[in-house]
Amino acid sequence: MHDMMHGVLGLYNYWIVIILMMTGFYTVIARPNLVKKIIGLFIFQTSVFILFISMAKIEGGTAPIISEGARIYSNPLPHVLILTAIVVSLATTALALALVIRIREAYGTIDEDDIHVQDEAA
Amino acid sequence: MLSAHLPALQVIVPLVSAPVCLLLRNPRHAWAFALAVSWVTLAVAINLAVQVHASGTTSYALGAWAVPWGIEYRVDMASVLMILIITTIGAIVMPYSWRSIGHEIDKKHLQLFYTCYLLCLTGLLGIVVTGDAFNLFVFLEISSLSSYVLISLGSGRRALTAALQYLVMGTIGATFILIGIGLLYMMTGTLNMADLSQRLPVNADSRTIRVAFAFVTVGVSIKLALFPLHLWLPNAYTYAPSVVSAFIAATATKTGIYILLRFFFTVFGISFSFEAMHVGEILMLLASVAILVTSLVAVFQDNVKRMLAYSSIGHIGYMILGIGMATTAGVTAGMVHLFNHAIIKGSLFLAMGCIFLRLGSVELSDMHGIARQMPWTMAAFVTGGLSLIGIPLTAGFISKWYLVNAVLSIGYWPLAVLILVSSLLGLIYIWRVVETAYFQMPGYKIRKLSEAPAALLVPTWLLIGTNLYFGVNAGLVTDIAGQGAAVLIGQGVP
Amino acid sequence: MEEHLINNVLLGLLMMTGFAIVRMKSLLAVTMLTSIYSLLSASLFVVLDAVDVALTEAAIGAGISTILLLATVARTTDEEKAPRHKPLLPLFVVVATGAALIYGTLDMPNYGDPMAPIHLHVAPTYLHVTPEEIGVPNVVTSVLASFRGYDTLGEVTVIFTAGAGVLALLGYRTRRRNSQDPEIRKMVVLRVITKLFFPLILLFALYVQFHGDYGPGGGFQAGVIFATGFILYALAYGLGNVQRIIPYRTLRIMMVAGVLIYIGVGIESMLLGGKFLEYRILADDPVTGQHLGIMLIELGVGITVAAVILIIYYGFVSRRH
Amino acid sequence: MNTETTVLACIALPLLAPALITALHRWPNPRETVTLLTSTCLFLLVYSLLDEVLQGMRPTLDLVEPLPGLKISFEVEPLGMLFALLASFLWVVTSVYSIGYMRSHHEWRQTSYYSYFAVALGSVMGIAFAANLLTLFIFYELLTLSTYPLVTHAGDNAARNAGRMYLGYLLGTSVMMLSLALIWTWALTGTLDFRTGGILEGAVTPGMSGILLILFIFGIGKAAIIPFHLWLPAAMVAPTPVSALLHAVAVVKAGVFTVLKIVIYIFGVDFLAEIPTTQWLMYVAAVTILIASLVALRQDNLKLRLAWSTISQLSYIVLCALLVTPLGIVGGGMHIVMHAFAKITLFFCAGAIMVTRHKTQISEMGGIGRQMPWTMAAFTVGAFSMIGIPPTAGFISKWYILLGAIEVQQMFAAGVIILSTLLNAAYFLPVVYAAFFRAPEGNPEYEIRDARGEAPLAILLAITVTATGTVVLFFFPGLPFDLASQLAGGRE
Repeated sequence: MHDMMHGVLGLYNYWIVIILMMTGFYTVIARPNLVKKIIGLFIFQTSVFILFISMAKIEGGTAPIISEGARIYSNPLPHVLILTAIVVSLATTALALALVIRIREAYGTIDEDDIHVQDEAA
Repeated sequence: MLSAHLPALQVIVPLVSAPVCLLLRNPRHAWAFALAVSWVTLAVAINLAVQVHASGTTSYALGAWAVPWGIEYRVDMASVLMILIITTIGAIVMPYSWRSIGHEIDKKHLQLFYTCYLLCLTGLLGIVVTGDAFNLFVFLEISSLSSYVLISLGSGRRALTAALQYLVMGTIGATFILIGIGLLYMMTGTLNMADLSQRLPVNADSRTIRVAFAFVTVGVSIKLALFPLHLWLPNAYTYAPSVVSAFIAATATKTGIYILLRFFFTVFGISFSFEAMHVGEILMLLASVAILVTSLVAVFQDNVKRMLAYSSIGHIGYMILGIGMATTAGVTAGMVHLFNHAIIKGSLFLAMGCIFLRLGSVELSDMHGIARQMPWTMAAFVTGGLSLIGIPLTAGFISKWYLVNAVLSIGYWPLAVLILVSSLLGLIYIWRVVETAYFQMPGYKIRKLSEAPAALLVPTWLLIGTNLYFGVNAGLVTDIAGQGAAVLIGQGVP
Repeated sequence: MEEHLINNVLLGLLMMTGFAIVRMKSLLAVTMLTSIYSLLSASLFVVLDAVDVALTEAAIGAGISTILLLATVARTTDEEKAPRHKPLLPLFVVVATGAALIYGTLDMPNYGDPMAPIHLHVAPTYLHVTPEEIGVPNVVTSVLASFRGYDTLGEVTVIFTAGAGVLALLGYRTRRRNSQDPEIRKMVVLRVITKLFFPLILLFALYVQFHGDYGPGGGFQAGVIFATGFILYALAYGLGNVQRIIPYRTLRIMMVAGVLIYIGVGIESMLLGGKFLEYRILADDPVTGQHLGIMLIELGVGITVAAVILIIYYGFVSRRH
Repeated sequence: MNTETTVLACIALPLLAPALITALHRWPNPRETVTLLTSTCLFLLVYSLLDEVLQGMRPTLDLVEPLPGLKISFEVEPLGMLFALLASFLWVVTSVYSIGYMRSHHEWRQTSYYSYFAVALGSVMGIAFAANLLTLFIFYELLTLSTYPLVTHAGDNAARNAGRMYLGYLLGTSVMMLSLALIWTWALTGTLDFRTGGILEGAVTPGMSGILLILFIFGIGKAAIIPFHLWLPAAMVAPTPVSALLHAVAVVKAGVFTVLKIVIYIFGVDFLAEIPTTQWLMYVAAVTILIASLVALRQDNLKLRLAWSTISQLSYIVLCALLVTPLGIVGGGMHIVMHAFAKITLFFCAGAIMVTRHKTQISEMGGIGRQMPWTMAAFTVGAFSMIGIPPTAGFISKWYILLGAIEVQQMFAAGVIILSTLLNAAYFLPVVYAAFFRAPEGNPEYEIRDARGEAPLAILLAITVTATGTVVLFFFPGLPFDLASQLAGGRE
């Protein structure tokens, strides 16, 4: 079983994470609904966080909190980076949603295509 | 004592001021405060420039943690050029902002506007001085988020959609950069740029590093609006408040180009970036298309700010063209144009701000005969426009000179022709404005207008003056750019 | 092995949730799925030894982001219209990007490989140095607050920017006392439970704030939890009542104060002759100095985060439907 | 005053005058006094440098260094001296003329007119004294830009369209070709200084230098070589003094002057002779001469006919430059002066007719010589000079050009010149004939009685000076000859 983890199979975790990332990315660029777009962005970013945290993992390690009895700790640095990135993601999402609310108030719709039609007509 | 802390102060001064600005009750105080801060920042920048010029690349360990465990600020001549661009533009648009922004946005938002402006300044400066790849991402986000807010404050609902469009594309770009940095970190275990550049050659021939390179490049290209990833830019520049258009057009995309320079030359190294990845050819191709296509598109715009925005994408193409050559001459040309274009576009957008203040529009169809009522404003626009075209005695000519020289030195003469053709297209779109403003009969509405107030004209003409000064005496800029290019290129050679 | 199993199950669930999010048209349902996605990721982070991140993801992704999304959906529309164009170009871009990334993984070290470069260069030093020089067991905290404390300052600035941005976009309106929905007023159970939980949540926030050196947690998580307590209260008792406890002006000052505390620590260390954010100089003993510095900046982070999240919440909720 | 200051003053004086002119915009008389004083001072300043140049000295001045190794600097050499002397002298005359013309025509925006005029003259001085190609290029562009407001002075649609044409051709050619050639030369040689014997020899293959030569010759749109000539007829919408001084003398002569400078000091006459393209370009110049003359024949508008004539005359000078012989250079240098006096006279006359009789078409000018004998006498002198009939100045320069062509066995060139002389006669003599010998159209009695009289005094004065000059230069061609031959001699 352990051997199977090596070679190509040792990478499948990353591949799934990549599929997750692309799911989010697709939602951002393909969906005209603004809320859906932002959700896509959120999924995209969260999946990137999983990528980072996956690379921090050491087989058999524990959380990087120094304690008696623990030998191997997973890498703390990606954790730190992702803590920051999560905050950035929250900030982006909050700002984006605030913009969406304002857009809805101004246009009466949150559909990109409808907005485009209105802008062209003006 | 202060001189030892200059690299940190460069960022901390605006950083600490941003929250303070939010506390000020009176909007006028907030403005005065932001004005003072932007001038102090310029003073710090000048001192820092002198220091780096005298004693070479300066490093500052934040938290006193040694590299690569802590975050390092690292200022070389390439950073100095950017610092000077950002702080100069910042210091010039601030006096302008009071009358202009006070007219364009709600009074109760003024403190927030100045806070966000200072945050944007902080973010841009943070990107430029940092020597740490992840720290760059954090400050990139500070500058981006604040610029989304600044753009959304523009009058009219289209500012909102422009800001959101920019936000979505910008966040995709930032996430790409984050992925790239993550992969780099994965293969090297470090985030410090200098440390990365030492450890990367060992891993250079790895697929992961190549993908990291691609993601960083694409991510940054979105941020700097490299054709065809520029779609967010025209709306953002068109519908933002005038001051914001001027500030962002002059600084934000330039900072993107700086990030590209850093990653290509400092982190990945010239041989990996340009020989293994062939990014030079790709960039030059995209830049050429950008120069031609966007100049053509600009000719057909009826909104002058949008016209200038398209022109900006073309001029970003000039800079990328220079960088893509990866020769000292080319990179120098790119960096010279970085500076010159900042002051040219800054002044053009400021002139449009003057018109917007009086007229409430920058549509060509509304501007008939406006030069009669606003002669100084239009004279500034014409001078800036001539510089954009590259007429001698203006900064734009110096850029063109360097760029064409660099192109000829590697024998790519068709590119030289391309650059000159696009200058001519520049002549056409600038002249459309000139003819409308000077040769059309002014309507009833225009005849009631008066010239823009001195508070707007003086900063505008200050930038025009800078433009003309560096057209006649370009030594300072070419010197810094040349040294910056030498530092960047030198680092790439093993 | 059971770790792998949980890992795989979680990844599978994430994929299912992700696909469902793409397919579903009801934005309300998608919002809930997003919340689930976030919770699943948080669980995955626990499995991957990233407990601090898990706590944060749960509080932010599953908590605050969901609330904001719900508020937005309530103020806009629930129905997603079908796209007008066939999404061929997006599909192509996504497939190309994904393919590039998968190509990139081919030279990656295997998942969990202890000999990967990432585990050999900088990180080991953090694990070694932290106990002696900083004296806090949670290495994530020591890296976050000290080694890379400047990034965290940037992070606080980002959240501050978001606060300022939402203020500029949505503004704020003060609601009357007891202004909540009459429907909710009738939900006695909710109101009682809220009353019971409110002090507990605040207490927990304080615990997370000051225990971050030893276990998972820190200023950021604490700030979020603190704010969540008030949001819960606002849901049950109306925004007006919360605004009476923490008025907008207080929040504005808090939001500024947190950032200033953080920078103040940095400037103080500069004034004492050190570098910016050099905590060891703050006390006679370097380790005590580190402790003090970390505590202060975590406090600053907590205050700003709590204030900003509440400001954002006020902004979203006080906007008319 | 030392020579350096004098050189600086020559350029700065006209560039600074607009400040004073604008300041005095409310008081027309003092304002025009400023123009008159400036032009007179300028002429005297230029004249004061003449002695030294004739003695073989070369006053120089370094101004600034915009780019490392590239200075904006000035050096007064014989050809530049000739050009500066010519332009500054004719500016004095034109200023007098302008006052008469602008006032009796009740033109608007006179302040800006005089201001831009002064700036244009400053640019001309810069071109004349430029010590390197960069300096020349800068003032060349400045001249284009400062004359644009003069061309579009009327401010109506026609003016705007003409302005488009003007800028499009002049900036287009200079941006596309001249600046490319400039930077290319710099990239090849590392210098842009004007040096006797040229800088390109040895740095570049004849084939590549052929391309460079094409870029230079066509890049100088002001020389109006076909197919880049259409701006000149378009520019005729400008007020007549502008057409007279700028588009018969200053601007177009700046073009051919630049051609001469580049031929002599960048390529070097000897090197140019080795380039195969030279011969080919000579054909282009010859074609320009002939085609422009033929087109001129068909023009009924007097100013347009003069403009087309200018195009053809300019190519005489280009042709001279490309003959690559000392005699040709002398002829070309002298033709700059001779043509200037004659053509400005003709334009002055055209303007006088327009102001006094409100007539622009040749077909309407029957019998006008009887109404305005003095003006039309001057016109005749000018026309004779254009054709090359003694005793007028045009004869002298044509003589040298022919000698030069024969010297190097360019019978083709000689033939073209003779043929074009016939064409000159064909399009000028009918005007003279009609003016004096044909009866006026319409009701002659009424017209003559009602509108008898000459143009205003200021105009007549100017016309008299230039017409006299045209004749005097036939008898005393010493000064231009000395300067031009110094130039040709300096090469060897």
